[in-house]
Amino acid sequence: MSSLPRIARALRRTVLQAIPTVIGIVILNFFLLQLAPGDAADAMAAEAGSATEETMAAMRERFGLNLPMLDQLLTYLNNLAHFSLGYSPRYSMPVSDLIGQRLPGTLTLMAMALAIALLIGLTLGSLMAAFAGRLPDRLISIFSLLFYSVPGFWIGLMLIVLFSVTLGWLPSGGSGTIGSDLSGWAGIVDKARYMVLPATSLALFYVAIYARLTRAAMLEVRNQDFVRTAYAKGLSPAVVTVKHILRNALIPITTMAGMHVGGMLGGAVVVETVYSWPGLGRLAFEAVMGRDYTVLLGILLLSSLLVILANAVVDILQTWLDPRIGEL
Amino acid sequence: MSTTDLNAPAIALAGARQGAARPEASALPEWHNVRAPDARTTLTAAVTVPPGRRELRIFFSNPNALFGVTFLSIMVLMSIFAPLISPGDPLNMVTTPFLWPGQDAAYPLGTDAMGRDVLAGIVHGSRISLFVGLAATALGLTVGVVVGAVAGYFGGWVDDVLVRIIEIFQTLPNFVLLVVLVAIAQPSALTVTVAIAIVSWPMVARLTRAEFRAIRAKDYVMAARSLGFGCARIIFTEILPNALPPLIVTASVMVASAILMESALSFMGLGDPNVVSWGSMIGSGRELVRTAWYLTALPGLAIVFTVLALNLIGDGLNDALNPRFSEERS
Amino acid sequence: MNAIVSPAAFTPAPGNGHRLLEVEDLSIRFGASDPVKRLSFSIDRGETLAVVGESGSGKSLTALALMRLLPRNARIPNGSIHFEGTNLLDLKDRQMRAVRGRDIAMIFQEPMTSLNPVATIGAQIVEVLRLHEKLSRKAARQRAIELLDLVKIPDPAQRIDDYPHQLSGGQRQRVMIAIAVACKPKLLIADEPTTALDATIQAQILELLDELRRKLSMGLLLITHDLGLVSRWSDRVVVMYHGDKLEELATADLYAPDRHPYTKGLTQASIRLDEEVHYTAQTLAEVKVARSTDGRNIYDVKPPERRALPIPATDREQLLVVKDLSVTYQGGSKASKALDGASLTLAKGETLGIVGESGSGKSTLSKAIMRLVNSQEGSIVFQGRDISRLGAQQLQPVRRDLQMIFQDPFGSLNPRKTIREILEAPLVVHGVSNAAERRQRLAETFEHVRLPSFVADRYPHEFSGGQRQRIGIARALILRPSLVICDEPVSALDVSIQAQILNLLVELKTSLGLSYLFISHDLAVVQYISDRVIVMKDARIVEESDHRTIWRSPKTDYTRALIAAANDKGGRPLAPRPQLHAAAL
Amino acid sequence: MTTHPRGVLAPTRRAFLLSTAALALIGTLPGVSFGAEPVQGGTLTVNIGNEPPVLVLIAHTAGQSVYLSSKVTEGLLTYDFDFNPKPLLATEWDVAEDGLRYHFKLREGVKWHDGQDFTADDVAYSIQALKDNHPRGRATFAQVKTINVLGPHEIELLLEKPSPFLITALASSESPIVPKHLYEGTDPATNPNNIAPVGTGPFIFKEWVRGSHVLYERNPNYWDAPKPYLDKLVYRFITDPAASVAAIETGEVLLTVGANIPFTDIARLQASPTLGFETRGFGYGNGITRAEFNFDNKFLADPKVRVAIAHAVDKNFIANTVYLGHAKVLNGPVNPALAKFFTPDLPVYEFDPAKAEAILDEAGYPRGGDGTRFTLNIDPTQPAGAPRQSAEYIAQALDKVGIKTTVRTQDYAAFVKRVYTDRDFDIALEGMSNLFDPTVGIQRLYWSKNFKPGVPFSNGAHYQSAETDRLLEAAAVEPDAKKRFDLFVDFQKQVVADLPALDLVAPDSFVIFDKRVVNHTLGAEGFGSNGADIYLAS
Repeated sequence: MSSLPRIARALRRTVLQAIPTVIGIVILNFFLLQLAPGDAADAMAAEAGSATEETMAAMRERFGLNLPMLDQLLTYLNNLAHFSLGYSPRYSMPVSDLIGQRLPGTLTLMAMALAIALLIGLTLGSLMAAFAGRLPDRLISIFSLLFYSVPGFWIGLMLIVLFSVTLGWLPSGGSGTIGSDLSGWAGIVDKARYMVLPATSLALFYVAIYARLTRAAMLEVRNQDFVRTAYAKGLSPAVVTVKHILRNALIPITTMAGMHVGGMLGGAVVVETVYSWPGLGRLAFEAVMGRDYTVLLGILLLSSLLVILANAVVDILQTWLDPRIGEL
Repeated sequence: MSTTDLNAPAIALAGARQGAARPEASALPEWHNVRAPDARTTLTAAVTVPPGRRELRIFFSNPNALFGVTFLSIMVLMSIFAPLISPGDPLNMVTTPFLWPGQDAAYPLGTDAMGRDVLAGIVHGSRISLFVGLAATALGLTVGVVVGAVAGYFGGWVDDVLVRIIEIFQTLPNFVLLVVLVAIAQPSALTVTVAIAIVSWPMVARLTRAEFRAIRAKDYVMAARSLGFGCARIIFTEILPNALPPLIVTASVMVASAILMESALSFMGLGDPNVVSWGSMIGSGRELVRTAWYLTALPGLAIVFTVLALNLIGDGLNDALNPRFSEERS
Repeated sequence: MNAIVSPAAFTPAPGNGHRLLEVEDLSIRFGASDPVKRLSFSIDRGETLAVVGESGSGKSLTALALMRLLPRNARIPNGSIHFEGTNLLDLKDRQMRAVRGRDIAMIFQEPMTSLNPVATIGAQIVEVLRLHEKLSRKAARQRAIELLDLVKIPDPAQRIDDYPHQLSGGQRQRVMIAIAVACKPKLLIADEPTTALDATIQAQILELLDELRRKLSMGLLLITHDLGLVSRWSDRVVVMYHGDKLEELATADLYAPDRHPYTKGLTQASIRLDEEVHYTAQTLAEVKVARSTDGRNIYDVKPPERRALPIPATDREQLLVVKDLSVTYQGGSKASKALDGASLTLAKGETLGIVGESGSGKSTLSKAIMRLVNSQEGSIVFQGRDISRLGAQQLQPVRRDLQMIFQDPFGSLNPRKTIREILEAPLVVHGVSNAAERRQRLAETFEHVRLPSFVADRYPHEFSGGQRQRIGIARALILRPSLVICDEPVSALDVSIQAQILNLLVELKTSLGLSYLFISHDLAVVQYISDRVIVMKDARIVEESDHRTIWRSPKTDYTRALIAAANDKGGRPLAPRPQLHAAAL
Repeated sequence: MTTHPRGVLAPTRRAFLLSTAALALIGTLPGVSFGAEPVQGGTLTVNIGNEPPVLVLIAHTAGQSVYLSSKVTEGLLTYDFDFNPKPLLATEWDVAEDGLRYHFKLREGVKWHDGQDFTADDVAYSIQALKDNHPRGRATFAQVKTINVLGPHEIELLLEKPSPFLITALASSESPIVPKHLYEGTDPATNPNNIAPVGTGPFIFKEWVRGSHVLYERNPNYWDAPKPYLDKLVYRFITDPAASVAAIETGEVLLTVGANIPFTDIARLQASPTLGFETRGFGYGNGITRAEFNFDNKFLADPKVRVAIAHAVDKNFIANTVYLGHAKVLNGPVNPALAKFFTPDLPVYEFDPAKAEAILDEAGYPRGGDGTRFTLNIDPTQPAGAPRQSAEYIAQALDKVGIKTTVRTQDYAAFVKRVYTDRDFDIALEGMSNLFDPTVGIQRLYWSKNFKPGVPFSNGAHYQSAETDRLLEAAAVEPDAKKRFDLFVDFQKQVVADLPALDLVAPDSFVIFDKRVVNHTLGAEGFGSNGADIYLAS
């Protein structure tokens, strides 16, 4: 049986489930944000440091804040229905453009962080499983938990002090050498240099999670009957681990990794602040502070789509990893 | 792994421990299916310990868990006796600012930018940090368990609706939601606590729901239904006690995450200004991280060790609670 | 009643010169306990040796020890395992790996979990061929197809790329066998190979194993708890109890008079379809093992007792009348019918047996009657009242009269509650608010199920399976119901325990005037306990008859097939077993 | 100087003299080149902390935009450190004796970055747009009755009443001249040019990557060739204080202005031989920190309570501990940096908690059983940093005299809503800019007619004083500098006596720069100038 129909089914299911979620998010957040004290005009006036009655009124009109709340919601939903995320008067540009500018940066950062976290996590987790219950297991466990327990901004700042200020190896912030026209390999190297520290800061928190998950999954799978079957065939422990245990153990880990995509966007707020990384997390924070609802709603919508997309990717990955999925 | 469909890191961490190896002392064979019918007879029939004793023994034979309990006990004692250890308001500006640790014997951990005693801050801060951690967890756990239990037990459209709601909360980036909530409610220890609870309940709900769905199909729940037990009775006396072990493990990790979230909020300037918490100490010391790093490092260490202790306790609980019950539930 | 002290002195019969495996003085140790103690036995080429024992006898551990696949925390403090003259315990890990899968192969109990779910069956067979036979990818695949053909998987060239979940349980076990015999091992260990399978499949699998044994001239070590299997498929039998080997004997002698009392008890306690025993005529034999003061086991058999109970009249007052009952499960987008227009009646005092293989709808029927699942069509008239549409409130008084005993004694008791709590809760729910009365009812029920009342404050995990099942029965009886639905009440129990529980159920029925709806996949059990029998297949009732007619003149092919399978596996050896002749693959 | 004369194309005598005077002045200043030859080329990376909302300040006043707007979009004039005007797009100007007519001759041969000619029509349009849309321009140009284009490069403004501050309001960042052909018929506030500007300035807008940076490139056709010297100008937005410091130290940014640099790091950075500090050039800011009292609070409505509070708070503690000495203690509402209007001659409420307690006792607010007289809230404008620390200090200081004070923090938008719309506050701890003139920057806070709930940075105290109103209104239209100064001195005395707000400190502002960066601060605009003179010394 080909896996394509299964994947298609999984995707359709995901999309169908996503629609009410997305609508729910829009409505919930819309009213939630209405509860926040102050509006975009207040925030912009605060930022500007001066205002008059006329400018306040003009701003409220531009933001549509003078309309009844329900009208604002309907306008927004109407925009959405026409595949528009609306316009941010604060940034003087369409929200979709604004998000579009930041999306690639955020996505690469998240992807890199996830890759680093998975790489280190899988390695540590496999080691822990191999030494389960013994000293190395406990030590690695504490070691990984330390990274989990240290506040992310502190790690971030310390990495800057060490690698940028003291050693001068890596840039302290930003996402690339500005104004340089590097392309090809040099361009990639440049981007990578800027990404190492923020991605590592973001990843360290998740290392503990993946390490522990890997350990648990490996131990779980290690005791499964089919592993015994594999040993009974006369396979060596290495072959059994690679061919039989690892692939099965990856299944819960991919689930978790998919789940973290949404969480990383939130966690990125702090990291992006520390590294002045032009990402969505920071934009979301600024949108909250600026009461720029269209932008915030846009980001929340996007992040929910991102989560849904990540789930779909995980589904596909798991369909490939585990032939049982999607059969029913 | 009933918990793999969880979103939040905290719970993930708890989830990651599901199915961990059995303690080495156990005499159980490792293969799952080495059993003929009635196999467990011989394994357990002779054991006549009341439940709990065995778990405690396993728990306290784990050095990591023991360390966690010891450290946390010290922290709790410190928070209880804070007014005795360090009398007076820790926010008081008592002496010269920027005394380094050890510089003045009266202020062994030094003073901050405003001349406040760092030791007093850490001692009193334990109250708020632990309070926020425990209260947010208690609240999140209560809401999450109720929602998860209702969704998992009743299924059908109730489940559909609740799962949608859970999903909405889970899809939102946690920290962004937290910031929005605190921005709405204005930062205070109480609002921060409630906000953290609001972002953490969905994970609990999901976990509870998964456990309830699994346990609901057990014969003893069938038996309870066939005996005419009411829904509340089945939920609270039949299912919940059996769903507790993973929830207990999760709770210890949730306390840790709540403390971390509080500190991150303080970092972003959204902490309660009228009380000292470890997070707020870090928040106010963060600008000085280059010149007076001890101002962030000391409360940071308090957080790290407390979070570590809680996680180690979670680990230990998992080892102690899981094996037998994973078997009972299998 | 005769009781002797074990272990019985026994000298193995001298070998025939083709000794394949020689186990001597083997012990296995976990921590402080030895689940296998000083075990010795041997297997010759081409021979089938059965190791028989109930749970905890150590038979499966023995099998794993032969493969050196014991769990990490197990040790072998003494003994040797000589395979073709080499002590396997002396081999290095690398050398042992070369033995596994090539010289000694093994089949496990659970076909559902013994195959890697994420690899195709072909890949899993090819793997072992490439490892030991060093075949090319292509050649290995070709051989894998041949092997699948050999184990009678239809259309092997097609199925080779299937994943395990696409196969039925029986097919998966065939694949396991294909993997095991791929390298023509000299010894094949089959650990409860058919326990998890339906009766009709069991016979086929054993047939296949026996055929392969002959074709490949393998030694076969058959590990099982099922005496029926042993008598049909083995040459010699080793009987184990609690890590001790009690005796070794030729299969033909299994039913001879001078056996170890435990063996005797086991053979008497197990019911066979062709013996046509009925509860009205006799009780079942019970094996009892007690521990003497010096720590040794004392074995005791309580032989069957004759009796003459009346067969309840079926034309008396109808307690339960089910008409055209249908249940449809709404699983996502598609609906599946789990029960399709079932109709039955049950008179007061009657036991109605329901047989059928897994998935035939037996359990759904029982749950629908219990109102644990909702039925979409039809009616359930219980005590003259249609209960199929009652709400929870109206159902409450009905539940008192309608109770259920569950299959798995490990899953049916809340592990977090004491026995007292488990048994008193129903009384509280049904309004017995007087504590003294509850205590009294509890004591009474304990007496009914033959449990000492001092166990009331213990937790379920402190009890054995048989004891737990008694507690389950007590819970069903404490409300003094008139109809008890028994859903596979003995299928998770060892033979000796099964007999005890069945005897108890019969006793309770007569003394308390109960009616039973008795569900089981085991025809012999149903034959023993039922007054009337219903056969189910694919969510439908296909046949109904009284307890004698249905076995003697079954009306449908399906029933006939069920009976044949049951007899096939469980009968005394009717003809001499085919003798060994070496045949190449 | 000989090869690249600083003069204009066709300098009038007066303008020439002015610029020479300016040159002479500049030549005596430290940190500024004299004799050294400006170097062409190089990239200057600047950290301005928060990201600006727009790049052209035609309808906005955002602080961060000042450093970007002026580089592309120039104004009519530029100023020396004493706010003496110098030519920019206007080459000649004069103001009528009665202060009711302003006449400008505009620079010829200037082209917009898109190739169009710069003319008087652009100026006329821009001033009208500022009058209609700019939050401060509405006040600055309020008296402008007519704008007459007298020729392609000549324009006059006719005023209703004198606006003595108008001539100082024509800097690039305060009153930018925008291309009419791109704005006409649109809403200036939302015109796309605001985020991708076309101007006349020395730098051409290249790109704005939101959240990351703005990139400007050298305008090769700048009217003041061979300026500008820099090839590229990069603005970065590093919000985290520690990261800002790291960026300076690593040399990733060569100049930091307006970013949040922890005071503790300043001492360390000052020790660096490669870094320079500039505290001048904030003539358009002149921020002060003040605690504003809500007169609608029954306790604070009592002048004695306000006086008691003034005695209870040690401003030196705030200056020395919170600002680590990088602030000057204030006795009145005017920042000493706004030298033209500053007077040291004001009454002082000396720090004396005992006196404060005595006043409170006498005013009828005795300490209760728990030692508390009454309770108040204090809301700092920012939830972190100096404002919050100051608020925490004041809360403690007031606690000591028996006024139980709670600090409430919130984000900026919530603060603005709380104080100016909901008026749900007792003491608001604010940072306020004096700006370039008291009529523009100070009057709004004290004028009773500017008590406008809903309008941020208005008279939040709800302070009403006929005398104060009179002084402010008179000063606003007084063309004579001396008379005007006297009016403002009287005004200062009045509000110090009335205490609608307790003025605390004037924090120092800094430009932290790599010493290779030359000519970044040449006048009152500081780095808010057009930046044509900046070069990187090799």
